[in-house]
Amino acid sequence: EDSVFVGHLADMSGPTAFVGKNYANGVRDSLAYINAHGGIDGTKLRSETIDYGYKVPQAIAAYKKWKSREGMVAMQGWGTADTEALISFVARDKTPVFSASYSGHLTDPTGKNPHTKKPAPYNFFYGASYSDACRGLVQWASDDWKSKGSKGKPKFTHIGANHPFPNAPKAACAEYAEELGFDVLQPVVVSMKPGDFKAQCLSIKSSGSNYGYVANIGGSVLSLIKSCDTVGVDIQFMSSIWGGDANMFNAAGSGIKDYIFPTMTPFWGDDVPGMKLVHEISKMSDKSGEEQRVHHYMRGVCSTYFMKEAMEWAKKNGGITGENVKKGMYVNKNWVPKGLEGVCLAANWSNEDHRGINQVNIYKGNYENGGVKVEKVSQVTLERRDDWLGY
Amino acid sequence: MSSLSMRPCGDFRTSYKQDNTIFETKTIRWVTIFTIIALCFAPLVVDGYFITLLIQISYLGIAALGLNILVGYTGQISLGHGAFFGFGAFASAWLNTSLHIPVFLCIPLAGFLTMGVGMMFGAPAARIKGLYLAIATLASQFIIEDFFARADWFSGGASGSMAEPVSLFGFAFDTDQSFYYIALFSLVFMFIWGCNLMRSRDGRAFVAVRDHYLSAEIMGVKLNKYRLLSFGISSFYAGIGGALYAHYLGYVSAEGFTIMMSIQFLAMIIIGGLGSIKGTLMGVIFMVFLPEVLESGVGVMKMTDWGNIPMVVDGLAYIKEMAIGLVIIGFLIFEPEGIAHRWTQIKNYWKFYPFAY
Amino acid sequence: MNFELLTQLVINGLIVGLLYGVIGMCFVLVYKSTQIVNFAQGEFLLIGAWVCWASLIYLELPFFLGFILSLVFMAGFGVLLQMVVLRPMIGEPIISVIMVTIGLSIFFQSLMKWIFGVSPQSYPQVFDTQSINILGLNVEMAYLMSTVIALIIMVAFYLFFKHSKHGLAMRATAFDQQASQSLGVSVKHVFAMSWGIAATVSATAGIVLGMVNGVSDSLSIMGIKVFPAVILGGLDSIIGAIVGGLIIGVLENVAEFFDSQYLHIGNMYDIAPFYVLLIILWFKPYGLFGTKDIERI
Amino acid sequence: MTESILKVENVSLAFGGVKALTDVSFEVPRGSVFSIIGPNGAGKTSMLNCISGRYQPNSGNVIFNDKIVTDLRPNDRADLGMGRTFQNLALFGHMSVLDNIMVGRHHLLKNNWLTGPLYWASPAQKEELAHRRYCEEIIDFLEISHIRKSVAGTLSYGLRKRVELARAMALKPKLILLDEPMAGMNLEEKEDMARYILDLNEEFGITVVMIEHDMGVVMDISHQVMVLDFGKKLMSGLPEEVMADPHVKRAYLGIEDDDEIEEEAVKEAS
Amino acid sequence: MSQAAAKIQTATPMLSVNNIEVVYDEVIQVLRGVTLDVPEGDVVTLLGPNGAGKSTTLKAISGLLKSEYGEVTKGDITFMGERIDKKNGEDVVRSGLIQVMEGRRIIEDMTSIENLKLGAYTRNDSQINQDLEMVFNYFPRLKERTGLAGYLSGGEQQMLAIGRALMARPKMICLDEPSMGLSPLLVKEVFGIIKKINQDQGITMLLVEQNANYAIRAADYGYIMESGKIVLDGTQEQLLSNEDVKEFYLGGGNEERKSFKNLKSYKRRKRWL
Ligand SMILES: Nc1ncnc2c1ncn2[C@@H]1O[C@H](COP(=O)(O)OP(=O)(O)OP(=O)(O)O)[C@@H](O)[C@H]1O
Ligand SMILES: Nc1ncnc2c1ncn2[C@@H]1O[C@H](COP(=O)(O)OP(=O)(O)OP(=O)(O)O)[C@@H](O)[C@H]1O
Ligand SMILES: [Mg+2]
Ligand SMILES: [Mg+2]
Repeated sequence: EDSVFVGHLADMSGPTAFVGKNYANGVRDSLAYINAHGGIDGTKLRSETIDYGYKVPQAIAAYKKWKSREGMVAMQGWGTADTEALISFVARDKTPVFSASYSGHLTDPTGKNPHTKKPAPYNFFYGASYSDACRGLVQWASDDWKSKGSKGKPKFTHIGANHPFPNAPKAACAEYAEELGFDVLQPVVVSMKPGDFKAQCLSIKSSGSNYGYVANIGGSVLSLIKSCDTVGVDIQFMSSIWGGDANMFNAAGSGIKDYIFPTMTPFWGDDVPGMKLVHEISKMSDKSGEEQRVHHYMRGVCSTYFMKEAMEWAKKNGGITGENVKKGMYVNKNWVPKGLEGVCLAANWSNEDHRGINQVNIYKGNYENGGVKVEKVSQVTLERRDDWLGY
Repeated sequence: MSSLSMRPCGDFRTSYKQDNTIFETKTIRWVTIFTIIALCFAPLVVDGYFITLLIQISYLGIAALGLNILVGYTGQISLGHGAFFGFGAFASAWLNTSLHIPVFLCIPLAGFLTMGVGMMFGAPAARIKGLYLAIATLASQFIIEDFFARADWFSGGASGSMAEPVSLFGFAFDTDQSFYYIALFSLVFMFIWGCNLMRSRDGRAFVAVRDHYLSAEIMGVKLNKYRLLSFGISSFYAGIGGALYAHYLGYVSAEGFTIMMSIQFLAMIIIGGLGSIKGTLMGVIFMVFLPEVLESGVGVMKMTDWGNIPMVVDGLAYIKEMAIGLVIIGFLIFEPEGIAHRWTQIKNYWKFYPFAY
Repeated sequence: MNFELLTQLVINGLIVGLLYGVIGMCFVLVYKSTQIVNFAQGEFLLIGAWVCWASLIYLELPFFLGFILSLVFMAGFGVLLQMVVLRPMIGEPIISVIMVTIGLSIFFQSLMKWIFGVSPQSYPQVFDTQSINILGLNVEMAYLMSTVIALIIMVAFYLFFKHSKHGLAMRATAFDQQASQSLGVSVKHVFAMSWGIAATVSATAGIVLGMVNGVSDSLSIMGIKVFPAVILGGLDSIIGAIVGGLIIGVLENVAEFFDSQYLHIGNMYDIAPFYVLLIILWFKPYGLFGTKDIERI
Repeated sequence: MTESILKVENVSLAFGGVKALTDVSFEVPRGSVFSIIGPNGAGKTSMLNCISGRYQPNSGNVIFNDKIVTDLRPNDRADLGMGRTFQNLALFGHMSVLDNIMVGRHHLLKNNWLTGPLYWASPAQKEELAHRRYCEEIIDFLEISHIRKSVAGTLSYGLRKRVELARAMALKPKLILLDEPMAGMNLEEKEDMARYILDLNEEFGITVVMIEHDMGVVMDISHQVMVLDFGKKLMSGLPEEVMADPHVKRAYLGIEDDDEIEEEAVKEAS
Repeated sequence: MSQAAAKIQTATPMLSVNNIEVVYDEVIQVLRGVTLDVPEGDVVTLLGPNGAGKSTTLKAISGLLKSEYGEVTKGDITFMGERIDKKNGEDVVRSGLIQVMEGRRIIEDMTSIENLKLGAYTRNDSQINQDLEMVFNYFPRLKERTGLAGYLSGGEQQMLAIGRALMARPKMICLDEPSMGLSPLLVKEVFGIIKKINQDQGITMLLVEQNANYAIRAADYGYIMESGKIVLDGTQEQLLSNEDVKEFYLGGGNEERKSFKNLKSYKRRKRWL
């Protein structure tokens, strides 16, 4: 094979563009970089990035186009809506999809867990699932509560819109929080769109909640932080993987006080071996090399590189086809793509369990004289509990 | 709004039956039939991508026709069509998974369920008119959307619900190519249904209500019944379209049926032509192909020098979106009455050719 | 019952509601003079907020200068927009014109993203004290500023519609463009004027919101959020828009109160206004203050 | 069965402060042409609206064919056989003339939104065509066959009035209410219209209630005339009697002197 | 004022319509070469059957065709020496020509006074209130009806429409069927007022009418139009004495007035075309 095709669905203009753009750049630059450096052992990666603006029909059309016109072997996807919509198509077409939707049920390739509606054998993602990340945060919160020496049961609140993405970890996380001895309060619904959330903040305040899981992204989170700051809510915010990054911190400014957020990669400036490669990759779209990428970019890179190595295995073992790439994902254990040591966490996929990553790094952001300082506060490794598979 | 009735010379009608046909002329009739037959062979000729687009046109077209019956023919603007479309999708999936009704029955049943819901939310139409009604339907959009996210038993809540493929006599229509026939059949059926509706009693009553509801009532048309019925029929169409969508994807998620979708449906019928059945189809085709065409445009642009200017490369996504906005605006500025109207004018022009009038 | 919380929520509702009222007024203005439901209203807010933000950050103007500059810019923008896009639509079916505003909204939404990016941004600090305490509730200074501005705008609107011939002309144009034209009313000028005013006033609201919540592309959702307010008051009533705004503002907050304290349904804050809207419309089909259509035959 | 097809008993109607009708009673004999005249704003149209159900009188009753119809919706009155035309044209502007007339058949047709769309597979087609045939007869009768397929909104004023009449006739009414059927017509067209009205009265046996300002027409074709003024019934009687009444002459016709009547009447006629 | 009215007609007429053709919707031709002149200070009437194109002619003159997808495709129109066929409706009004449209077209959701004030939209002087009084002088009953104009009766609306046009202080008014729907008394009144306005203020009038009897008597000159063409024209005396006009427009002709009752014939009457 001279070349194979990889489709890339991105949201750079739609409602999730705020983070979608960073992640998409990571994927796009990686694809370009791989090609510029010999491809998959000589096989070039043809690719096309389509900005589907978070519209499902457009995502499907793009998928079909790639499938029928380009003979796509694997796809880098994006959001919850399109990933879910494509599950059965990709399973039927045997096309592995590496999405940025980390919904728990995508980790169940065989449909073992009773919560899983439909097995997702061809879905992969790099990162802890939303549920797992939230579990990690709760675990941290539990330790935090104890270490502060506070008395009584800590109270936990899920804060987010009533939509698939923010709701994804809601039940799972609440269950675990209860297990850890939290008093789980009624979730507070705030819209995905920014607005004045003082009302919700006031009721959070009056409920006396201690830990709030912020499930939304972008402007909505910003509004929430500002509104709660105004009315003086004393709560420990903990965000989802998409809810804390440099862009958000810059916009929120002084509102950021002990803001907890998870990551699955280091930051741009961190001194880890693999960061050199990431900087090189970044130059694919930023020749000056000056741009500081946020950590979503790194996840895009990791997602692409895991795919790359699976393809390399596939090439050696019968050719780069969807099926072989999927098999390639199961070969390595404690797998870190070459050159990205310290950037991508060690991953383990198996054909029964698609929870590639079960580790969450927990950081804290604080506004200090004109900028936000982040520091690592903890690292949580989650058990691979059977009842958590796909949930 | 041509006041002339124009038919080619030599086309004399000798009975009312001939004069009452759906198609203006024999030629048009044969062209239509031929097109449908040709479409039946499409999967043999064109690739999967194209088939997807045709399927998209089918389910969106059915729903859009419903909206046109409501907006174009009855004159009641609805901003909640996307939600009804979604309701049809969930309803069909729900009927199938929880009541185990075969899918091919679920689709029409979902239509009727949606019809019921549509009439429930259309009930204010008996009292509210015009833009007030439009905003009331906006309220139904949000309320139904909220319901999707909340009603776990019905929609699967946040995790969505699965929809089985259509199967008939043991044959599962689970590939694009086979589902295409279901979609095409539904489209043709629903459009013929629509054409016939508009040339029979209740269809005329809709238009009468739109054009002059006061005098319509005095002519014996039950005003409230028809205002409500048109909501019902429009939701019925939306429900069918939604159900097809669900069984095509195999999965329904609460996220897709937003106000943007409702607006997109409106755009389709306005661009195609309000109160025109063939216009509806044209509008849908237009709106489905527009992003695809622009996407290829972006592809072409990347290959030129322009594709290297960072400002442009970064902005391609936005430029594409902007182009969609611009095309809609430009289209309406130059063709405010929709494609169907321009079509008629072109036809008339050729009939009189070479005489200008 | 937690009365303290309830009071705070009601005050908050009134303050936010006033802002809804101001945005609603712009709607009403455009509707009253052109019969157009402006779906690009939210984008007006967005553009205003971004332009002001840019003038503060890039031009480093003092706030009030930047503010005035943005308003002037928006007035020109409104007029220009009207000239280029909406003027050719004069006399076309209303629904096509409404669709054009939807097209505009798509266009400007993307344009703003292109120019200003998709990350939310904050305004530099404008007031020394960001918020002050009213009856136990912290309220942002920006909201108080908007209250004052809103009141001024309202009075101005009232006088304008009641007493100037342009006000008359706007109403006449809305009713029957051809007839107004036959009386020498320049439909174009009327349209330009109303769009200019609407854009300016919306920008004010956008800037206030930007100061409070930060600017981001989804600010434009406000354009849709005020629909219930406008309809509740009656599409063609300025007073109605204000009252409707206040009602919706309070309603959201009270809904949140009952939701969080008793019902635990979630999302009532966003949805309750729509339920109430349906109920009120059932009893008052033209909103609280809207004028009835004339049904003579 | 009584002699009168329509009885109006003590009808009063007020809009806010404006008293459009005050205690008006009259009877319309079956098979007659009954004219209502009166100055502008006298409440003539309001009277027709009360009869056809557009307005609900504040008090009083409307009895049609011995049935009290005061509380019925307009469409129910149409079912009972009441048709009307309007002062300010109220055609369905975007429909063809033929469809406009077919709407008049609405209450007589049986097909609905389920059977109608099945068209060939249901009795709908047969029914539609049968009624179409009836409409064609009306079209022939009113001589509008050349515009059968035109869009009603683009027709000239006079033709639209004629289409309105056709639409009202399609209802197969026993009583037809005409609101200024000859306004805006020239002599020739008025003559045509007068002929149609007489024909539908005499040949189809439809009772006609007509508002008209053209005294020539009123004098010539009506059997009875009622005069309304400021919402009150001034008088009613034979056309000649009414025309001779000094009050009518002054308040309505604007004639001061007895001698002028003849002369003026001639002039008004055109 | 009356001096102005008495001014002798100038060589060039105030309004001249020169061989215009009008097409609706790019395909429907309605006017096929219409030419007519209106001298300053005169009342000119335009008669013709329904659908002849009278209203279309007036709309072409006052620039209102565009909003109905109509267009003057040929010929020109000059008003006081200025081409106006390409002008917008509002500019035509500003140059002093105003139309009272067919069907009154008052703004129903404004009060009568507001409607009248709207008529004065193009003016900037301070005499508006004075002119309101003038209108109320002509139409006393308008003064009593202070509610929304939509609830006025047909006749009242017609008066309001004429009064509204007067408020613009035009040099010329085009009236489209002003007597439609008016009671005999009012028809008389309205024509009286038209004549009076013409004489008092010297306002030139172009009068489209169905009521030929009154119209010709009120006019100095008349045109008759059929199927988009002018088929006959003449002075008041000429028209009044023309046999065809007498028979088809005035009724009567030489014989007695026909009664409407006895019209049983289906004969197609003579046309000029
Ligand atoms: N819906 C309404 N609301 C308020 N006032 C009304 C309404 N309908 C009619 N009127 C008033 O009632 C009075 C009678 O009106 P109507 O239309 O019946 O008069 P008419 O006799 O038909 O006059 P015309 O000959 O001018 O048509 C008028 O003063 C009118 O303003
Ligand atoms: N907007 C339009 N679109 C298409 N055709 C039109 C339009 N307006 C008028 N017409 C056609 O133009 C012709 C002349 O219409 P016009 O209204 O000028 O007649 P008119 O002489 O004023 O008649 P009437 O005495 O009935 O008012 C008619 O045949 C009519 O059908
Ligand atoms: Mg009347
Ligand atoms: Mg006319």
